Amino acid sequence: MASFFQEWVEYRHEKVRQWKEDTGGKAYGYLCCMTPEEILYAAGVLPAKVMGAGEAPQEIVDKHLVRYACPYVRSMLDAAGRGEYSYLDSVVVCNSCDIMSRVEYYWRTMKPHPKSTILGVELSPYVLYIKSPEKISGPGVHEYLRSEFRIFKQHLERDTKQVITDDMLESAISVYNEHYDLMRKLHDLRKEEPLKVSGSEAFVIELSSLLMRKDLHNQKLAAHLKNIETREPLSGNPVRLFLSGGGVDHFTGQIYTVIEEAGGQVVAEDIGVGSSWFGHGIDTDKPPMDAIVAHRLDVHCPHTMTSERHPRERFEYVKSKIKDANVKGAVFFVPMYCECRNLEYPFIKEGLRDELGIPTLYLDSDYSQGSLDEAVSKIEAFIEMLEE
Amino acid sequence: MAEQTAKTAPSKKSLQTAREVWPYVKEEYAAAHRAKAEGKPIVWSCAVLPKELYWAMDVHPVFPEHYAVITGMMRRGGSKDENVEKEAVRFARVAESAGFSSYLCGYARSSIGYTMLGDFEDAPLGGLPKPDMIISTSFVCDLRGKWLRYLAQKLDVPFYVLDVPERGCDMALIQPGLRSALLPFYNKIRRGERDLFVSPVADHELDYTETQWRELIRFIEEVTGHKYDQDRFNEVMETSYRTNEIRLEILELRKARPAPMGVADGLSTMYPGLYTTGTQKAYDFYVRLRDELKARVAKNEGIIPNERFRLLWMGLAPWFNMSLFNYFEKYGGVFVFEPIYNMVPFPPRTPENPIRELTIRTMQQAGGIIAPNMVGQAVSTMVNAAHEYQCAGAVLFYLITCRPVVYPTTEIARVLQEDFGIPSVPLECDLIDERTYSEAQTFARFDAFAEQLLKAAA
Amino acid sequence: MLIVGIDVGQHGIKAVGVKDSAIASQEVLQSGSEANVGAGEILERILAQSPHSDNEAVKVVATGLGRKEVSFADLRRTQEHCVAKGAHFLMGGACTILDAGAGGCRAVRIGPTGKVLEFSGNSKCACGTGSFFTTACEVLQIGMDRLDELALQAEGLAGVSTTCAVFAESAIISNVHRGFGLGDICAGICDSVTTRLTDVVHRVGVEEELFFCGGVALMRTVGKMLEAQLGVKVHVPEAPLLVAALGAALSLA
Amino acid sequence: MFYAGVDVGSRTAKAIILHDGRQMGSHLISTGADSAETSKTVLEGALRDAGLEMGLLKGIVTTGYGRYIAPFPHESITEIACHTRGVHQVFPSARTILDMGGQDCKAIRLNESGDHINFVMNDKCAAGTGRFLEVLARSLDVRLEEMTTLALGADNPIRISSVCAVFAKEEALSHRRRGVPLNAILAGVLDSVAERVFKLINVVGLEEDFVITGGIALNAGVVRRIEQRAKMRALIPPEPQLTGAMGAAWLAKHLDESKLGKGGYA
Ligand SMILES: Nc1ncnc2c1ncn2[C@@H]1O[C@H](COP(=O)(O)OP(=O)(O)O)[C@@H](O)[C@H]1O
Ligand SMILES: Nc1ncnc2c1ncn2[C@@H]1O[C@H](COP(=O)(O)OP(=O)(O)O)[C@@H](O)[C@H]1O
Ligand code: SF4
Ligand code: SF4
Ligand code: SF4
Repeated sequence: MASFFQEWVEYRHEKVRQWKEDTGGKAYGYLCCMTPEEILYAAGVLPAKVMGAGEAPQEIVDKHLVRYACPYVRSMLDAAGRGEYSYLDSVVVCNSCDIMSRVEYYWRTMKPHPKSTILGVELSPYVLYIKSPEKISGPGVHEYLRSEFRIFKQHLERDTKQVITDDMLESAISVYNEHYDLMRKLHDLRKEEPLKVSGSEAFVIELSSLLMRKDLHNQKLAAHLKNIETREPLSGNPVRLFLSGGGVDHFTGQIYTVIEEAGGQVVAEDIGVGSSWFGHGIDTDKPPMDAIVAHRLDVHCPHTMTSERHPRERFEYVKSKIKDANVKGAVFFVPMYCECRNLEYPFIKEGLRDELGIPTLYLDSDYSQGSLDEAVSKIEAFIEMLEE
Repeated sequence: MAEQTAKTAPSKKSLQTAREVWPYVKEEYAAAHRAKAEGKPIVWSCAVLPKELYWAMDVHPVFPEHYAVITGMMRRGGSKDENVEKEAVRFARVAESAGFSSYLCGYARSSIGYTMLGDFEDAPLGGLPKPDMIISTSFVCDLRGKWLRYLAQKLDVPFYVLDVPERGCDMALIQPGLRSALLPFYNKIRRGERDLFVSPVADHELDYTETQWRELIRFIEEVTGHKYDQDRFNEVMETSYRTNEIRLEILELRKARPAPMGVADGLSTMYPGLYTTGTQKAYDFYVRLRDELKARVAKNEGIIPNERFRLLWMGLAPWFNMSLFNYFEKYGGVFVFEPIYNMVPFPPRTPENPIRELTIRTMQQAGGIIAPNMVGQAVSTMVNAAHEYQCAGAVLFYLITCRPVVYPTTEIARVLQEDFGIPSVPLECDLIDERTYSEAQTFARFDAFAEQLLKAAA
Repeated sequence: MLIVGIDVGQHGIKAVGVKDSAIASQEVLQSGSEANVGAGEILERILAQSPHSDNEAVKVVATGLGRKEVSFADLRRTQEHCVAKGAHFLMGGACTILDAGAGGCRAVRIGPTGKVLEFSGNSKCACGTGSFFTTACEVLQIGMDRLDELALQAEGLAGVSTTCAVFAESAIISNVHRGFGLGDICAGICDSVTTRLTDVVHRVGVEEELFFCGGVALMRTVGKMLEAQLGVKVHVPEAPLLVAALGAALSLA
Repeated sequence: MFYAGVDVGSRTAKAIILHDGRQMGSHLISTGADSAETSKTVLEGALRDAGLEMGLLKGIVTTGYGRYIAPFPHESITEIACHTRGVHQVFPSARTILDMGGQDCKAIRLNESGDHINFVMNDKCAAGTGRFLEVLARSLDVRLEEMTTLALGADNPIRISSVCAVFAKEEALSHRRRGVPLNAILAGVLDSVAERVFKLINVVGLEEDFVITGGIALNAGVVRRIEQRAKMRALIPPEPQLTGAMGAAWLAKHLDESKLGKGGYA
């Protein structure tokens, strides 16, 4: 069963191409969890997460982007530039950080997809940029994001030549709520002791959900959850860890197995895109567009800020993920040049140490096998420290 | 290979008004300490956010960003001995030992380290008075919001961040065919005739930014108890508007050949305009500067006797070693213009709704034609500047610890070279932390670049 | 029971035998042979000199860069962990440990019970490690101890202009050529390494005392310079090379 | 008229004598501790090779690390300008140069008239420079010249993971101790240099024709691996270490002739 999810992650390009052939549908790439997947799903589109290209040698990105930029985004852009994502019908970019908001420019320059224009204006550009706000609370934010999503929906309607009605949105929302529900059950299972599902298995399940239609994933995950509940717990008693990191995809996701081989287990995480974000479903009492906007404004990623006068939201979010997961240590696996995650680390580190007595380990990742190899001995030392 | 330790020095100022900036700055810091002593509320804020509201609501603004520049030039206890570490490096080490990475912006590491050290006596210019609140913004870079949030958390003072939509890149500005067509477009930029956006700004973007400004006023009222008074605000906006008019005149005067005012003076004379916008003393300062420039242009007086090639400067400034701006003078080369910190026409005054006017100005700065970090806009700003100021080459500052302002640089180098035949050379180091600056590599590049330009000029 | 801690470092192999939580024997081996073979060799030497009866149980704990290659080890522990155990055994209270060897340097802060609280280190670049000294000694054709003596008596210091351990060779040559005294040149080399080490120590913080071990601790000048740069007392144990091996043995004692 | 170009590199010093655009004599020695002394010795060597006296030289241009302190009347010009001119002389179609010497590695883009328009230089870290190869060769006791041949036939080269030259040496030695065949290790070493150097080329962009100069051009193994990554053949000048000195000699000629005409450089 787990191999179903593993297969989708390993052969993601082929799987999405195959889905397009079988259904004749369109696949839109997306980069950030602020993307309103539900709207895409309602239009019959397959939202497929765009990721880095692992150790593939880079050929084009250096001509456009300086070396001291997020290595994860550089690898992804190089793959796009080489045409590895040309099967996507469109790409949705949000303002998830300084470099991500400029992927709109870099993708268009490195892999142009001219689309029909009227008076020089592209009807629905290949790269759709949503100017998502940096603040997620306070006056005006909800209305602003709703306008951005409304414009995004109009582009989608022009491209798929259909009107996306509230009913279509509501049925999409119910599929996604089932998905969030199942993912929450999976995460609750990881809080149990002794542990029945490893961090790496849960990560693959979650990552694969970003590549396939959610109804298919719901069906497979529901069955797999029963299988997990009835299986024997994992052997040994691993040290339970929390993982916070950026740019964690199929390649850097090896950090889960590196931790497991060193005698640890990731039981909770805060790793960017993934439904692990959504602690709760979408409110079905509100009108669908407002409900989706409200849901996205509850994402506490390292880039967003609130209008709290004494901001502690990121630390509170990390505490909520750690609650009753009985975590002994926190590993921060942060890509180089990721300002949002590095700048928040000292405050969270002090909070975890002073309020919860949880020590932290900070690892720089330059999205290469080298930085993963270097992490091994540091993680071993960290786990030995926690086992005392 | 045997590099000596980098010799760093301030730049040689050629204008009298430029030499008045350092006393102006010292007076500004003394005024901040006096305000604190008198119990006036102090706000720590950032350079890019317009300041008119602070003056109109009797709140004294102070800027960790600028203090970081001071620490980049001064050694501990004001010592002149070259082996004594610059304060910026000492503070940066403190921040780095707490887990802040060395790839972060020098401003942030220096001011975080300074704040973590707490009170100590020999801080340059008496240090910064403790803030009653900290106000940041989301435009230009992510770091600015998160760095000042950490300072607010550390000092436990109320914090507000003014969010402005992160506008995308105006692709229209860099379509190959369109570029040369755009040049005449620029010459028509006169107040009112043409707003400064190529792709139109949607109403919901303006409404959102205006709500943010109004929320900021409520925040200041809540923290200080002072009341927002539209008439006083209009007074300050009027002064800052007239000051900007003078600065636009200065930009025109600087186009003369030989260049009456170089980048060294340009970067030092930006302080009054950037940090004390809206005050009378800032207005008076620029009137003096404009008059001095007018006299120099009349006498055809340049920074160096014979100008062999004119250079454009792209990016922020290596504050720790401003003498780099005089480097090319021995080859007959002079830095004539720097787009950063320089003004464009303000939107027309609307005294009946000054907050909306401020909103449009903020949007222009954040995503309009002069936005330094929007790739399309940055490329077109440099192309336009290179033509307006007749530059034969450009020095591009690859500020290795500031990503947003540097992202467009690779594209700028390519467009200047391939489409306009203007060569450029990179300078790679930090703003204020000299540890990453390699004198040998910089001088080797500058020498080679001068040889190339002289050959072209010959 | 006899417990043997073996530290397979990049420069050499070190071992300590522990019996009833006291040091029974110790050995340093500069064998160029492969990790597993070298570890076997040093184990034999330790057994030969430690008082133990034939049927007495012998346990082996491996640490250091090559710990995973020691096939016969009963337990493998990381270097951070072992220097913490070793330092606590020798010092008793809470302190910060700086372990600088050939293959990298690391700082570890331990609490009063010896529990590891925080650690940091550099093993990506050879600057600030023993290898920097090895290169310098090859260039100046003098031994480590001679370099240390010269540096101790030097009044001034000739800065090494590069942070690269490999380019240090030509930087030192050019200092020689520019007429700096040999003492000043050696002091410059020690200063260049010490500055790197101070940054690593600052990462974990140090209060009153620094426990300095690893091969680089044999250089008294570095210890002196660390005291000046950190402003705390630096304690160098009498056998700094063996602290990790001792700690390894103690983790099973 | 006779002109001389002297290039005092970090590892080797080179000199060339030019007469009416033809190379009359040349000399190459390893750079001693005293670069002023070395520049004099190598120039005398080239003069002997050309059968000339110092007095006959109309102009001398020095370049490289030791360019300022040559003990004879000279003009000094940057390495970048000399290398570009030297390559342009031999291959006018060249648009991208990779010059890899002992202690630095330069990637230069030039235009059709032989002026450099962009360049990037790594001289901070020994990884990806000639010294990296020297350190590795010495530790595996292999001569530089035979590195390529000994690396042939390696079906699966060992990946040298550490970037640092010092740790890469230790890593190679531990592979050797574990009995890994020499050719697999050497192939891994050449791969790691080619990979790191190619990243530098990518920064300035690669445009045909592609020329490799400096000592590394003598290392066929590295050259071939760079060509594989560049998906482009590289042109190699007959004496790749001399292009700097060659460019300097041509610039000496140009300087002298332009002095007769308009004013020369400031
Ligand atoms: N007297 C000395 N004997 C041996 N090594 C010394 C001496 N003085 C300094 N050193 C340095 O110590 C290093 C070896 O220390 P060690 O702790 O054994 O390193 P590792 O544990 O990585 O093998 C060598 O690189 C050497 O430069
Ligand atoms: N015969 C050779 N075979 C392979 N590599 C060589 C050979 N000779 C020199 N090299 C390489 O070239 C480098 C020196 O190149 P060179 O251009 O002379 O240096 P520089 O110009 O910096 O003094 C050496 O470090 C070595 O790696
Ligand atoms: S890892 Fe950091 S820098 Fe990279 S895309 Fe994510 S948030 Fe942006
Ligand atoms: S220098 Fe760059 S990173 Fe630093 S505050 Fe300015 S824009 Fe932000
Ligand atoms: S700078 Fe020198 S010592 Fe540091 S990694 Fe590079 S080669 Fe190794």
